[in-house]
Amino acid sequence: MRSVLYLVRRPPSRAANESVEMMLVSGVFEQPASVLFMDDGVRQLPQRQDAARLGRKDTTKALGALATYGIETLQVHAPSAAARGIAVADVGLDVQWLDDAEARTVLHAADVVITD
Amino acid sequence: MRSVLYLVRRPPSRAANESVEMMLVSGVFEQPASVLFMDDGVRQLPQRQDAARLGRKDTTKALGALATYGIETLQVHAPSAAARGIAVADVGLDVQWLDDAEARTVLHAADVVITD
Amino acid sequence: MSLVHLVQHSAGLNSCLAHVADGDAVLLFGDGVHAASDPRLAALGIPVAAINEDAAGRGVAIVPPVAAVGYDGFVALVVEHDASVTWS
Amino acid sequence: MSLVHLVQHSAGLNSCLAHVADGDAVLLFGDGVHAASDPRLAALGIPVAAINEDAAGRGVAIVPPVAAVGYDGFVALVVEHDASVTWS
Amino acid sequence: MRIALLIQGAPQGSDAPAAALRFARAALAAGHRIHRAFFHKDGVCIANRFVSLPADEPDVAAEWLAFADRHGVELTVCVAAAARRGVVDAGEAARAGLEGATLRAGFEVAGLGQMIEAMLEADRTVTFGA
Amino acid sequence: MRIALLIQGAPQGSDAPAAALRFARAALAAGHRIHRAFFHKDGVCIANRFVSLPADEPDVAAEWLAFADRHGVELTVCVAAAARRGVVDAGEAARAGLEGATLRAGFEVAGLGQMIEAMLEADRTVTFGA
Repeated sequence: MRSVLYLVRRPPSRAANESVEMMLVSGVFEQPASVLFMDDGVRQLPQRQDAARLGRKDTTKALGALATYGIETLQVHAPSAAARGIAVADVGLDVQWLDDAEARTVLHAADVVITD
Repeated sequence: MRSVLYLVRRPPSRAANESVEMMLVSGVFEQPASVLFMDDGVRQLPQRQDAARLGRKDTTKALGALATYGIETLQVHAPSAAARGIAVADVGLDVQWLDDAEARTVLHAADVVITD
Repeated sequence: MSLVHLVQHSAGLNSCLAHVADGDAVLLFGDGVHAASDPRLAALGIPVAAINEDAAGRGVAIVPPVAAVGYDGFVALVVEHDASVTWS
Repeated sequence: MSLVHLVQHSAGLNSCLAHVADGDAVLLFGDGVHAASDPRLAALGIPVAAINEDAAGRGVAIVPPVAAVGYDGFVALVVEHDASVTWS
Repeated sequence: MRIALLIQGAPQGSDAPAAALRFARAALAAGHRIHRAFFHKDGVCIANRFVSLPADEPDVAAEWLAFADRHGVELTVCVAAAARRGVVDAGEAARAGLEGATLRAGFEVAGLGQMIEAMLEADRTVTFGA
Repeated sequence: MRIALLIQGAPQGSDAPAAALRFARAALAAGHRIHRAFFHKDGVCIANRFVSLPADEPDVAAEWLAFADRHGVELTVCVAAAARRGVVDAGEAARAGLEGATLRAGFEVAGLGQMIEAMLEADRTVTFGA
């Protein structure tokens, strides 16, 4: 079965939640799927977010549900997080931290890459 | 009558054409109005554009009509143009070239600033 | 005339910084709060504020020299300055 | 596996450049053609192309080392590489 | 003061309408008046009555309508921008040869001149971008 | 090769649907097949039948429909994304308590599973972002 990598490069938003919906459906299909957060996409990870105050659903909650749907590999491009002052302790989800070379490898390992 | 400055910071697009529509209507009201192109907004100025090939109206044509509607002051933030390799010769419209200090002055002279 | 610079996206801060003048103020709102930790804000010499609920919603901390304000503070800044410019 | 990097907005180029590998290619399309004059493209060591009609529509010149291609070239790059990544 | 609002972002793609509403509430609380809220570009999408949101997603359009109704604020969408995005009243639809209408009650369509007028009359104008 | 397209940008706000169409034409000309064109996020706005464009603005939706009709390509819009943006068929509208429909003939609504299936079956998948 063709593997898919969801590349998340945009900050939290309603449209970001729609990307998560796609990941969830992908999991239902038992398609090998993983997620890589990069650039402003890492802003979706801090657990302190209180999105209800902004009048939208909390993306982190949906991201937390991904594992339940069979998408267990959440990966973070560490340089993107560092550049935005996001530390390991800020991220409540179970994620793998990748350096540039590892992110490049992950990007080149998927049969399909879907961007947001 | 309150003067308005239209600050154009985005590249050509269909939405950019809608900003130009607003400028045209502004001119009809005989409101003192001027336009300042800055950042990627300067990409709207080169006359070599062939937007029909992209399936959209040519913004430069509409910009050329602004003078007819009483909006005669088109201003360009020169550092933005230089950073994007856009030279005086590329711009067919009659524009004023402003440096940082002049752009700052223009920005602070309007009663209302509308951004795109 | 004085301006309040409304930074709606963090990328807008770059342009904003080149065009501020004495008497102006900067307000970060929406995704603009992501710029709250930008070191250039400290050297700006004019007041900088960020909307606390927009920051909380994004998990962003507001620390000095940036002042945390509510939307009432947003309104006050708009009223106190002659005009506003949105950097989105 | 090899990737074709589809740069749809010029800002996407920054991220793209950090993640290319041997065997990859870069294609600038849509607003991505605005990056055609970026000096970093010359040092990349992999083929870089830009869609000529997207460039013409924006008044952008395509000069070496960037190759001008049509949408047929876009299709060829997608087919020749194992997967595509869009940097928008 | 009288404050005019120009809102250019859609509820799905932007925080603009939600932020503008919070601003409007705060402005009224401080004794100011919202002279007009004008929706332009993608901002007009707020006025599509066929929008149907999941129960757990807030309806910014409904919140704007409740606010406007309570405080007598006019919500205006640009007629040209709206037509391009499929937001039309019965008259606009008929002119385009279509039956029906998609404009949500409580929003009115008008030309950009309404925004220019609001801008001229108001003491302040604030843009909420896409 | 079979190529699946994922289109996330709206005709008004993005060049995505126009670029995707030019890609699709070139793909067919080169002997490939468009397995499905799936519209997600703001991309679904292409399927609003109430869109009414000035005569001098090209209708990308109409061009997509003509292409799809001629070459038997399926144009699918994500049902969830479409509902959020007021693009609904009669059934979806009725479920939301509304009469009428806004979906343009020639587009079909379907769940994201259709896109996942297309991705699994196709040899290549290309995303056209917002």
